[in-house]
Amino acid sequence: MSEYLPVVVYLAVIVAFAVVSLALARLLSPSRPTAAKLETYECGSETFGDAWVQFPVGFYLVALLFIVFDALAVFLFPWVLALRGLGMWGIWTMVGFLAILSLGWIYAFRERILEWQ
Amino acid sequence: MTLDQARTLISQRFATAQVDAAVEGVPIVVTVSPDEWTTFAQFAKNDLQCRFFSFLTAVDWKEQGLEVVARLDNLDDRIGLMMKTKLGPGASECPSITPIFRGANWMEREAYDMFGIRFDGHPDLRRILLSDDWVGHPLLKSYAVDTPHPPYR
Amino acid sequence: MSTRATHADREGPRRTDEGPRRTEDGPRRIDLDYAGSERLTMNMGPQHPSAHGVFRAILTLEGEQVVGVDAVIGYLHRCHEKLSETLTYAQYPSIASKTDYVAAMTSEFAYVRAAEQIGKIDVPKRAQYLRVITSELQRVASHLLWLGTWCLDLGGALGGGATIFLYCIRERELLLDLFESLVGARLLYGFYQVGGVRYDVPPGWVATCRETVDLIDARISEYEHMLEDNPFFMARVQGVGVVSRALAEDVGISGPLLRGSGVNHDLRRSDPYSSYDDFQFTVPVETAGDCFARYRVRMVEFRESLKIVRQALDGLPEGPISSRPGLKSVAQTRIPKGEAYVRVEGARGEVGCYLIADGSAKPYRMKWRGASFSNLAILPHIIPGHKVADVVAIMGSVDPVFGEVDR
Amino acid sequence: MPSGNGSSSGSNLGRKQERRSPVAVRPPVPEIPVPVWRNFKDLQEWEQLRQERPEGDKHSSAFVSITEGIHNFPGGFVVTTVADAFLNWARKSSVWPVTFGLACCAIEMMATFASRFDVERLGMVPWASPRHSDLMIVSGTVNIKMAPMLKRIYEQMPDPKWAVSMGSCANSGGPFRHGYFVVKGVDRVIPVDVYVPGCPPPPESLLNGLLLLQDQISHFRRTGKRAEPNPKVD
Repeated sequence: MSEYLPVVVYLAVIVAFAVVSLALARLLSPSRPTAAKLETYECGSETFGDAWVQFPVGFYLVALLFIVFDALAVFLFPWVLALRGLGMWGIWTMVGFLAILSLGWIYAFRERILEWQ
Repeated sequence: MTLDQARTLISQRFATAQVDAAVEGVPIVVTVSPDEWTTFAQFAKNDLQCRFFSFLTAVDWKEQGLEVVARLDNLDDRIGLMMKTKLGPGASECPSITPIFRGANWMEREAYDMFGIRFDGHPDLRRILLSDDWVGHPLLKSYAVDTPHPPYR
Repeated sequence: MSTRATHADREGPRRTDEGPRRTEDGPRRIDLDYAGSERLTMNMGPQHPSAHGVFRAILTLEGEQVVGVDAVIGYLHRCHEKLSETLTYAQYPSIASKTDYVAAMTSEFAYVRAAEQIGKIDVPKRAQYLRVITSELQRVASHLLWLGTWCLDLGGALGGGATIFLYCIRERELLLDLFESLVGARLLYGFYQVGGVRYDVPPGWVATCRETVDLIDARISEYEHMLEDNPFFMARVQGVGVVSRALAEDVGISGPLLRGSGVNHDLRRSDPYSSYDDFQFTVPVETAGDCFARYRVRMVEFRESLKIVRQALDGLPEGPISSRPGLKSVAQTRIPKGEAYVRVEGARGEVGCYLIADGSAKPYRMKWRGASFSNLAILPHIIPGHKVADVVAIMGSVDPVFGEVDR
Repeated sequence: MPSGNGSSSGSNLGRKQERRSPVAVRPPVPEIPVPVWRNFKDLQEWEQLRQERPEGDKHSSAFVSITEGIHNFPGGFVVTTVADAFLNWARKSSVWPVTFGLACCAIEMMATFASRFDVERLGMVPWASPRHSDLMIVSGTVNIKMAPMLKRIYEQMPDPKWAVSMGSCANSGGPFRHGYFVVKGVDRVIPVDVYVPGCPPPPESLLNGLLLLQDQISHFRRTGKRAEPNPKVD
């Protein structure tokens, strides 16, 4: 149980740092919410038009693709650290995992999602 | 196309236009009447090959009224042509040459902004330099230099 | 009531390619096209890192694609033409340098030459050579600032762009030191006056000028390798913002933009003034008309200007520097009645001054033909169809200076 | 028509520009009216038009109440002055200017931001957005179309914020002072802390202005009053 103590201390320091700095900022900084300050900043002129518009679907597809390969990267890190213990078996499982994910990538490439129409 | 060929071509086609060289540094200066303004611009672009649109502006001659000046260039044969037209005292209407030269769009908006000349035929005539709700046309001779404008004066 | 100069409540006739705007009364007009995306009206306003000054472009966007541009200028209108009617021929040149404040020498050059042309005032040979040297050095300094801010826009201050910016400003400081030792000012000079120039070359200036010129010549090739071997720069620059030759002449753009679109027109060659015909230099012309062509034209112009400076320094004649020595004689210059339109090849193109003199000590009317005003007028014609990131690249390659645009 | 304004004495502050009736033939146009050169007659006019800094924009009310309590405690002034000094030192050494260039002075400001006259050694990171910056260097001429924009950008900067007016155009309209479209000094739009003279001010004098601003920040006392006169300058 005790070897988890450094992790707990580390988490506590992180949380403490965040809380203290935010609290200090809120305590010290003068707050004068004038109307102009709360307006959205648009290079100096006041805003017109509406920001909540229907965006083209391209943005959404790219975001999906990113999530898939981000999850892949998350699995790679622990795998690399433990590779020495796993031996060849570990390598083959990761190759299988990468093969499955590259299917998704090939589909995205054929659908020309990344080339912006 | 040499200079005097251009001059003869102009005097043939536009009898009423006076061709002189009153402006230093400009080989051909033509004064036409306002209603010949667009036809002369079209003629200069097609026949004289003066395709380069240099600038368009106006001059306030106080009693004689406003005068619109435009300058075109034939870059290959190095012909500089300046077109002038007097709008007559009190008049501030002038045909627009934006359909012929796209560069005249902003220049005519600036002439409207500074002199109040309404170019009919211009696609989008509004103030370009001053703020949209500005009163008066500053480059007229009757406009004092530091006319106060609340609230910042 | 503060004057609200806003685009939204502008009443005038609406342009067709305008996007939806919130009108309080009627229902909101939404243009839905095939891609199912709605148009967003975005404001690349006066305070923008890549605005090169105070320029406001109201972009109508479809996702990343720009569909419409409405350029709003006038945020730096300083009443140049009205003030010129109240300032004498000796006072105005130092204000004239504030029109194109990045290439201040060539701005004064145009005004001073216009006055000399009407008054038939001759300029001694040495003054003509000094004018050539200073305006060519000014062209190099202005191109250096263009290259620096353009790469800053392309790469971003924290991205890769800042390296070229810091290099270019370092070279520019060497040139500004030259100007400071010659005129005393770094950016805006009162160096030109009707009849010649105001200061003579201090001792040792010619030697340091040669060293600086050689140093910059070596550095330019260093930048070229740094940029043209960089695939990102080439990808962002080639094929972007193409200007056809017909559109170029029709809108009246000039200088590196015109030569980038294939028109071989350089005022120093086609209408030589101030003894430019004594020097040998080549006029670079590219035909592609895109941002890369304009970049190539300016990079060649770097070397041509340095070549001209070297030739001018070799042939610098002795003699007086002004046909009206002393400030008193300049202050009383009275130009007889007459008109003149004079063009000078500035760093950004044809800087013209249409002067009408009425015999008094002040001009009757002075029209400033700023090169950047027409160069900027090409943006609404070439930007639609590009991505927002390309808008920044095109703005940088057009290199507008807003003192000259808004006058 | 402005009647006979050539002869009117310069005393009346504003001549009203009546709207011309659309008469076909305009009456003979008078000689161009002689511009009335009018400088500040006296300090009152400048004070009257100058924008003042709002009170209490340096510290939050909570902080002031806490330090007020400690200050009244006998011997507590040691704590408050140390806290003030520390706070001022922290704010002084990381004042971030917003890159907001208007005209020629912006080119000199760029030269100051570049590597030869480096402002980063003063802790100033030139930042593009007003939301992350503390200092606005107004470098260039403010005209009547730009003034509302400039005021909005200044308003959108978080407190505490400072403003440096760089160049004679921003100080008082400069060479374009008698133009019809130019605001005669940016202190009519936003409260200014340091004025840097020059046209354009060379980077050395801008750096001097920024150092003066840092002195002003470091001499700021908790009580919110204007900093005492700076021995180096006044």
